Amino acid sequence: MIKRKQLVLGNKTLVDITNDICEPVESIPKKGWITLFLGAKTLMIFYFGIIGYILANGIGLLGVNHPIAWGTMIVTFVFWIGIGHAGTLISAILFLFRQKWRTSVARTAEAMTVFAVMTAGLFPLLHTGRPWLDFWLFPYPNQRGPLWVNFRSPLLWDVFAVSTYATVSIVFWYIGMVPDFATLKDRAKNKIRKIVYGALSLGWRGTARNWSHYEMVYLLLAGLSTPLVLSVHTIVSFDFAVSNLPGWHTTIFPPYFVAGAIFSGFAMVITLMTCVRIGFPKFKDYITIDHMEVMNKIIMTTGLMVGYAYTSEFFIAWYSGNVYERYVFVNRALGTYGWCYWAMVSCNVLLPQIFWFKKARRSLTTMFIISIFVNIGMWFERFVITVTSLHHDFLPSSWGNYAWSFFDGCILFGSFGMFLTLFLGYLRVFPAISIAEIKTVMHVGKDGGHS
Amino acid sequence: MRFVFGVICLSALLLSGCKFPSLGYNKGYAPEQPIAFDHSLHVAKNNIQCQYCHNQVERSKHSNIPALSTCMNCHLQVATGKPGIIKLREAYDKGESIQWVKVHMLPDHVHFNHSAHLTRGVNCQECHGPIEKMSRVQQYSDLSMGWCINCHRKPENNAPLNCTTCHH
Amino acid sequence: MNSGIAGIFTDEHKVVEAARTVRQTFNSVEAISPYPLHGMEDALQIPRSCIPYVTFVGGLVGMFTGLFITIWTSAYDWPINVGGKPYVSLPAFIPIVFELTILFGALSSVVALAWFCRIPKLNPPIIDPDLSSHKFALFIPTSDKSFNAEQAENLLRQVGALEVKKVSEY
Amino acid sequence: MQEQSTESAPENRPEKIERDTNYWLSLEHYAQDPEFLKLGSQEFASSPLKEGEENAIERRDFLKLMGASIALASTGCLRRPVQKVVPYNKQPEEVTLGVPNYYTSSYSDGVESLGLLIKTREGRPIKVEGNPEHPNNKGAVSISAQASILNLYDPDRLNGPRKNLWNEKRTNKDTVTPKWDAMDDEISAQLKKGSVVILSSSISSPSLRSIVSEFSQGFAAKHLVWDAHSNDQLIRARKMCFGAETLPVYQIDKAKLILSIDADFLATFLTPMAFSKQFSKGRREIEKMSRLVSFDSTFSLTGANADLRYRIKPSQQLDVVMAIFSELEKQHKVVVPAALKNTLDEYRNRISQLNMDGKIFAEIAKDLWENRGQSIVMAGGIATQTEFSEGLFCAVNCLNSILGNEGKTILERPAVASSSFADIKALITSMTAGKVKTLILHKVNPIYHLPESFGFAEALKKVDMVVSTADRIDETSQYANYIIPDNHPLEAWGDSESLEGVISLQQPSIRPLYDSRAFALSLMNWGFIAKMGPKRLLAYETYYDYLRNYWKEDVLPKVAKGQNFDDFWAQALQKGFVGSSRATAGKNSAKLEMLSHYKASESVGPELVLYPTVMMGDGSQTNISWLHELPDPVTKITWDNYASVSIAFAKKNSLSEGDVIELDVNGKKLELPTHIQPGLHDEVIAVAVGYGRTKVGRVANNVGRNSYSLVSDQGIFSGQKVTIKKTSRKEKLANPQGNQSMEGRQIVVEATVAEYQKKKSANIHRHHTWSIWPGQEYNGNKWGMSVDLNSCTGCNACVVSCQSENNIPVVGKKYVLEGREMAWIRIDRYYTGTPDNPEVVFQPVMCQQCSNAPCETVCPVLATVHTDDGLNAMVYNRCVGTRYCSNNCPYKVRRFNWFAWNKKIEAPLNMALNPEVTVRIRGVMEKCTFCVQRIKTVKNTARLENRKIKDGEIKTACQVVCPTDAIVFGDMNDPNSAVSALFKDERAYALLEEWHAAPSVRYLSKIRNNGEEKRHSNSEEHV
Repeated sequence: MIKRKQLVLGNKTLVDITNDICEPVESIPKKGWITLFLGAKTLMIFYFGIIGYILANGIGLLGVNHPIAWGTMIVTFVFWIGIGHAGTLISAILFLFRQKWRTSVARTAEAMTVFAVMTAGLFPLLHTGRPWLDFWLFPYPNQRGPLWVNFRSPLLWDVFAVSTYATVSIVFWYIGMVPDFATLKDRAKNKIRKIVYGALSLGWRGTARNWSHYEMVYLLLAGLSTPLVLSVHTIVSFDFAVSNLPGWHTTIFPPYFVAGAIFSGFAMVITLMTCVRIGFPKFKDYITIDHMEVMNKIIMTTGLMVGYAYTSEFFIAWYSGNVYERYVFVNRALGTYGWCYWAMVSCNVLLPQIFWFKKARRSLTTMFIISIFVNIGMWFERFVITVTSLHHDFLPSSWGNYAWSFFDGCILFGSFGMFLTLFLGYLRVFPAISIAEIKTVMHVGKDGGHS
Repeated sequence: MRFVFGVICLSALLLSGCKFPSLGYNKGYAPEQPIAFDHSLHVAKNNIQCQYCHNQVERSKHSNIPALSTCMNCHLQVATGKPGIIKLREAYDKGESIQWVKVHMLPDHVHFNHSAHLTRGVNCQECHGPIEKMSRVQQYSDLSMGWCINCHRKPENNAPLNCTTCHH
Repeated sequence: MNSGIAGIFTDEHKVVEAARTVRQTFNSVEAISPYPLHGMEDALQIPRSCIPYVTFVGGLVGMFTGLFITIWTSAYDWPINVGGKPYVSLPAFIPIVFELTILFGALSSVVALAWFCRIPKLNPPIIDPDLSSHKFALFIPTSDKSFNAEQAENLLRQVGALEVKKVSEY
Repeated sequence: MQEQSTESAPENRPEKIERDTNYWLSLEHYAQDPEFLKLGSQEFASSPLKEGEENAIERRDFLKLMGASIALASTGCLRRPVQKVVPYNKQPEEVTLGVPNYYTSSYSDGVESLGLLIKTREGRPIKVEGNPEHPNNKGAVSISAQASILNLYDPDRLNGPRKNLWNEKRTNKDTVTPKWDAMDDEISAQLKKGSVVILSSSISSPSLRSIVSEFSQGFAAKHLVWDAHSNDQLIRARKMCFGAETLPVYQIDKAKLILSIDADFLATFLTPMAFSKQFSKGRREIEKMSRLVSFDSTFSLTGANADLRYRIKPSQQLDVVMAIFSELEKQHKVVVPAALKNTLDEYRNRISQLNMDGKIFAEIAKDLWENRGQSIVMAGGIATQTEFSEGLFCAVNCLNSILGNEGKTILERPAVASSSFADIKALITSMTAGKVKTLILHKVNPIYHLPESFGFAEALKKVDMVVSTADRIDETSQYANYIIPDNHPLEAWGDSESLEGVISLQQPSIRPLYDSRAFALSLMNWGFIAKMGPKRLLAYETYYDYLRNYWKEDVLPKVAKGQNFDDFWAQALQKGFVGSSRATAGKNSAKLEMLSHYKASESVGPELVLYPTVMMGDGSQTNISWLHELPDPVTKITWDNYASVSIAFAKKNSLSEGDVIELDVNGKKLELPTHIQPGLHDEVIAVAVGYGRTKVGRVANNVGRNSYSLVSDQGIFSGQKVTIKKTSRKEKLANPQGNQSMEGRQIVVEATVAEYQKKKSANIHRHHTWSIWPGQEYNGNKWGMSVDLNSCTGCNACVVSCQSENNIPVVGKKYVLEGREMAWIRIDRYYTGTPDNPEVVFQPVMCQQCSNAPCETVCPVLATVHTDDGLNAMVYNRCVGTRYCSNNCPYKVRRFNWFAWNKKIEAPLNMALNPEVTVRIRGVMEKCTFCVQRIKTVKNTARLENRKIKDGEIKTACQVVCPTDAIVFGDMNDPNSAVSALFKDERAYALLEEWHAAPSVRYLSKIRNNGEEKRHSNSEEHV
């Protein structure tokens, strides 16, 4: 039998764990965090300013046009939604597979999910021509007949999928945090903290019967989240796959999108975790190099999966014998936006291959750089799918190029402002590692401990 | 328990949208007009046909507000001393018009056609209510889309339910 | 509301053993721990949670809600010709039905959790603030059929409780 | 449908004019009163007349709204803003609110005269359509006539007369509004001093011609007619050949072979609308279709429609005709005089330099000879105004003469030759010498149209009094002492005589919007005040009275002798025209000897070609946004003019698209962006005229460059030597069409006549389509449209008509560049064949109203769904703007309101909006719905009359103006309808049929009568 690696280093006691994890929440932030937070917050305020300006003047400020009616907003939406998937994967799917190492990264990964979905969720709402009427997408009784909605539209599926996903992710995340809030409440020295965390903990006490129900619900939510997370990116991929546009109309999209989502999500987890490890050195005992290595293996594997998808698309395009389909793929690689395609291939397929080497898998610097590139590559993947398919479609007369504008850049980078603000805030407000859960695995891999 | 109650309240609120469609509409709007024209006097008492004044309603999508010259057909002789009629006459002589306050207002994207409804045998009263008895005109129906649709979708009316029937 | 006697422990293994012993005398003994303890359910003979049934029913309700709103609105309440497709385009409704199944299932489980755990609760009694960090407790309520304060206290000490407290409220 | 008033409508009828009062200012009539117009617009508020406008009324309304909301707050009710309903004071009899009135009228640009129907709503013209009964245009209507409606509502028009307050040097620009009386007195006093010159463009109105000549008689004034694009050389050549000053009247439908040498008769030459109609008629029956051969030095619309197109440079125009002559001689068809034989020998050497297969001339000559008496050879337009033009026109006349076309396919009508450049030069000389005391300018803009070297501006300052009738302060009228704006043709009475001799009435359809006055009335008034001129000029108080009298005395005897005048007048008003074509067969007497003077000469190096575009014409009516946003039919570029060069030329000079180059034409320089145009001669630089106006209005000021500045002092437009210098700058050209080739896809199907004869559905690859859905059924009507690609000439008239009918916004160059143009119908132009000398196909693409509409399935909010008559409805007010429909539309015909274009419509342009079509706000998708408002109108009319809709009764906006009747609309479910028959035609195919969106539009394949057996294979089509 292979000897298990220790999941928690440094011979921690229960008290140590509680103290270590509560420290960021209970201590006063240091310079580094404050600088980052202010930077992110400024970017977020700028982002909202830009959104306000676009709302006031029209979506035409972005580069969207005829024939490319979807651009940065949808690309970035798919990007963020994809990132969200890693969190659910870690917290739900790995939970079902009894992967104990998930414990120390699950909370933060889930937080990433929630924030990524929040960031992403804004885009489909804002990208419409008249965002103030977005509520028409919900089937609610009305005075128009009533006039309902078109349940055949993938966008409506999106509404249901993304809102369900957001709801379930938040609930799942929150349920996981309830016992920790109780811990924080009990440790709280000042009244306000006591009240706030008391309210958040919902009066959780941790009796054996409660734990019994709790574990059951956690398992159920994990079980429900697993098909949900797969369905969400499947449905997002339906936005494209169900249409009749060459380059979109592909049956491979659901698994391709899900693999890509996990790929990009794990890259983002690596990015964030390397930073968390630097910012909170005590977390190094919980989020060990071993954790990172496992995730890098997943990145490499899913990278190969998207690579397979890219190849398969080309093969099918050729094999279909359809002129439009063939043209789109030739154009994808060699056309105006060929550079995006090759940026995507090198970032997503070629670069992660370095993780075949153990040294690279365990080098924080390498993995940080690779993870950044993977995220760039995955943004380009969505750009390639959305824009290059649209820009040269059926009738050559209506071909066109994306009309890049200043606002496209603002929207893309601004969304990071929003995400990072939320994430940095989270690190200081919520326990970044599940206190209750980590205690159940603290002995894993230790001599004399049981697994 | 409270949760269940909350759900019931919320759905009741939403369903009330169907039940009371006049919410947010102008039903019952009866603005004061520059001249207190009395439909009950002209129609109910004096038995003037609607189309005598609204003479284009059978040909046009609009039901026209009569020109001053139409009023003056009678009021050159009738009730010349009443203050409203004096005001009317002054305007007529000066070549000015009376600025009536519009009661029934549809948004610009709705194209309603009076003549099409009249030829199908829809009475004025079906939409305008007992207008012949109104001293001051008020909006009888709420004129919501649901109100239109519910009449159009009755099978006996055999009316089109296309979006383009009203929106183009 | 419900007072009783609590014994505080610091060792995970001891408390589970203790619980097993105490359960033999006191049927309604309750354990409080900062994290779910392996074997505690067995020790206290807690029956398997019934929440999965709630989830199943919730999921079914969600599924039928989904089927109802899609089919009824598209084909019965106001049938509209959309892209030449039939009024009941069942394959296209599957995603909606699926999502609603998951949503209702998940939310009903959480509601059930709240229901069975009696949360949210204002001002829950605190026997020891460290119970949410590194201590464990066994609690014998006065309402237990065979409650006897002295016996309970002795038993708790016997099984290794570091401290035994009278708790006025539970 | 068409309601023609027999007697003029009271609102249109000019009131009695009292000469001594300030009539125009005192008239407070409702239709003219702007206050009323505003109020009126509120009642019929199916237009955004109110939106965003900040006028006093709205502020008042706002206060009332405030009051109302306070009052209503207690009842807890939400209120929309209070609106007012303002009825007429006296009901005008023929105005039914909400029902359009149609008035017959006419439009003329000097040469072409079109019979029109003006559609008015509540007294304001909203659309210009062709009069289907008019013998010339038969319902076809040109782009400029359609767009003239925006000229009427142009916010940059002068709102009254202006007087310039000159300083000594006439350099300041302060103007005041003078009193009419004082101004008229001053002008007539000045006129009495003599030395009066009237400079006008060609006047097609017989009554105005008569007034001008009577006025000239009275004041001993000289009348100079000068057009920027004149046909004077054509007329002179006919005089030289046939002895009379005439213009040719081509009978294109009677010709089997048309040979055009730079005569763009489908777009700008003489009467393009009538020609297009005839051209399509001659090609409808494919077995007997005519052949069009074009020698093109620009890529003209005619060249694009030619079965055989050859690229030449302007100096070779004469060579081409001579080459045909020599071939005819070689084939012993004609015997030429000895002198000519020598000349022809000279030309024979030149043929080799044409870079063409010599055989083509043999074939053309053979073809011409076989079709003698039923062919036409023509040349004309400014592209033929070279130093060789006289020879060219004479040679063409001789060729037609020996082929026996004169008198058969070519008739003639007397014409008055307009002034040449020499006459203008003489005028300028006498102006400079102070010999002109008063200059009256009518519809001319010499400072714009003449190169600076003519010195017109300087000469103008030497004239004591300059009076202009321009409707704005333009390049020339800024130097006028008085600007007395003429009425817009839609505001005024008038008449016009077409080239063929049909006289049409021009009936006003709205009162003058501003304090303007008809040019004719000005002349009459000045004559009256000065008491000079013949009796008839002084006898009438209004131009309307004069016109009626003129028609009684001059027109009636000519066309309907003996008829009662009142009946005649009523009939004329109702029909819009009187008489029929009066073109006659001329003498077929050209002498071939005369051609021997025109010796061949060498021309080496790049040459300039100036050409007019179908949108801008000579640039006189350019402050119209529709015209600027309309893509050029061939290059598809909007909002600019540019120097078109061939691919080889660009390669040689290392030019790429958009590089700014400096043209140097005998020292006259102009900087223009480069456009690389396939199919140009390698030594040609083609530049459109009509751009680069500097003082015309906010739309057109400084759009493009004024290429009239390159015209030589001798009035030579084309064929001048040009050198280029590349600058370092680059300018983007806004071309809404993305790709110029079909990339080998089945989009426009073409076949040759030979192929067609073998198999009617030649080259159409039909697909087997299959669906898992049974599809929806349509039991009533199901609307469909067929587009005959063999008829369509790509002239763009439908695009403008659609824009006018459907209130389609204009976005401007910046947004066209960004791909935000809004046209609901676009004409795709593809090049096929070799890049150097490609052929062109056109394809109008509008929403295909697919039965399995991909757009509908993906709309989340049901904003686009199907109606029970098979339309793909678009509900603007339901749209939230996800734009998914556009992504999923294989034809990309959906247009999105990226910004609030509707807010850019400034008063009074909003009066041109069609109240039947909702003006779209920001953030909604829009598209063609087969003019559903027209369908609805006809449906309602049919129901009112308790009958069924007749086939052909509904005409879509694109269909109604189409000069070639390429578009047919009707009920697909009716087996007897025209459209059903066309759907069954073997040439019919659906665009992207294999995608099985099941469109309701069918295209009929294009047939090329080029004598070839087979089309070149599609896979080669890469340009």
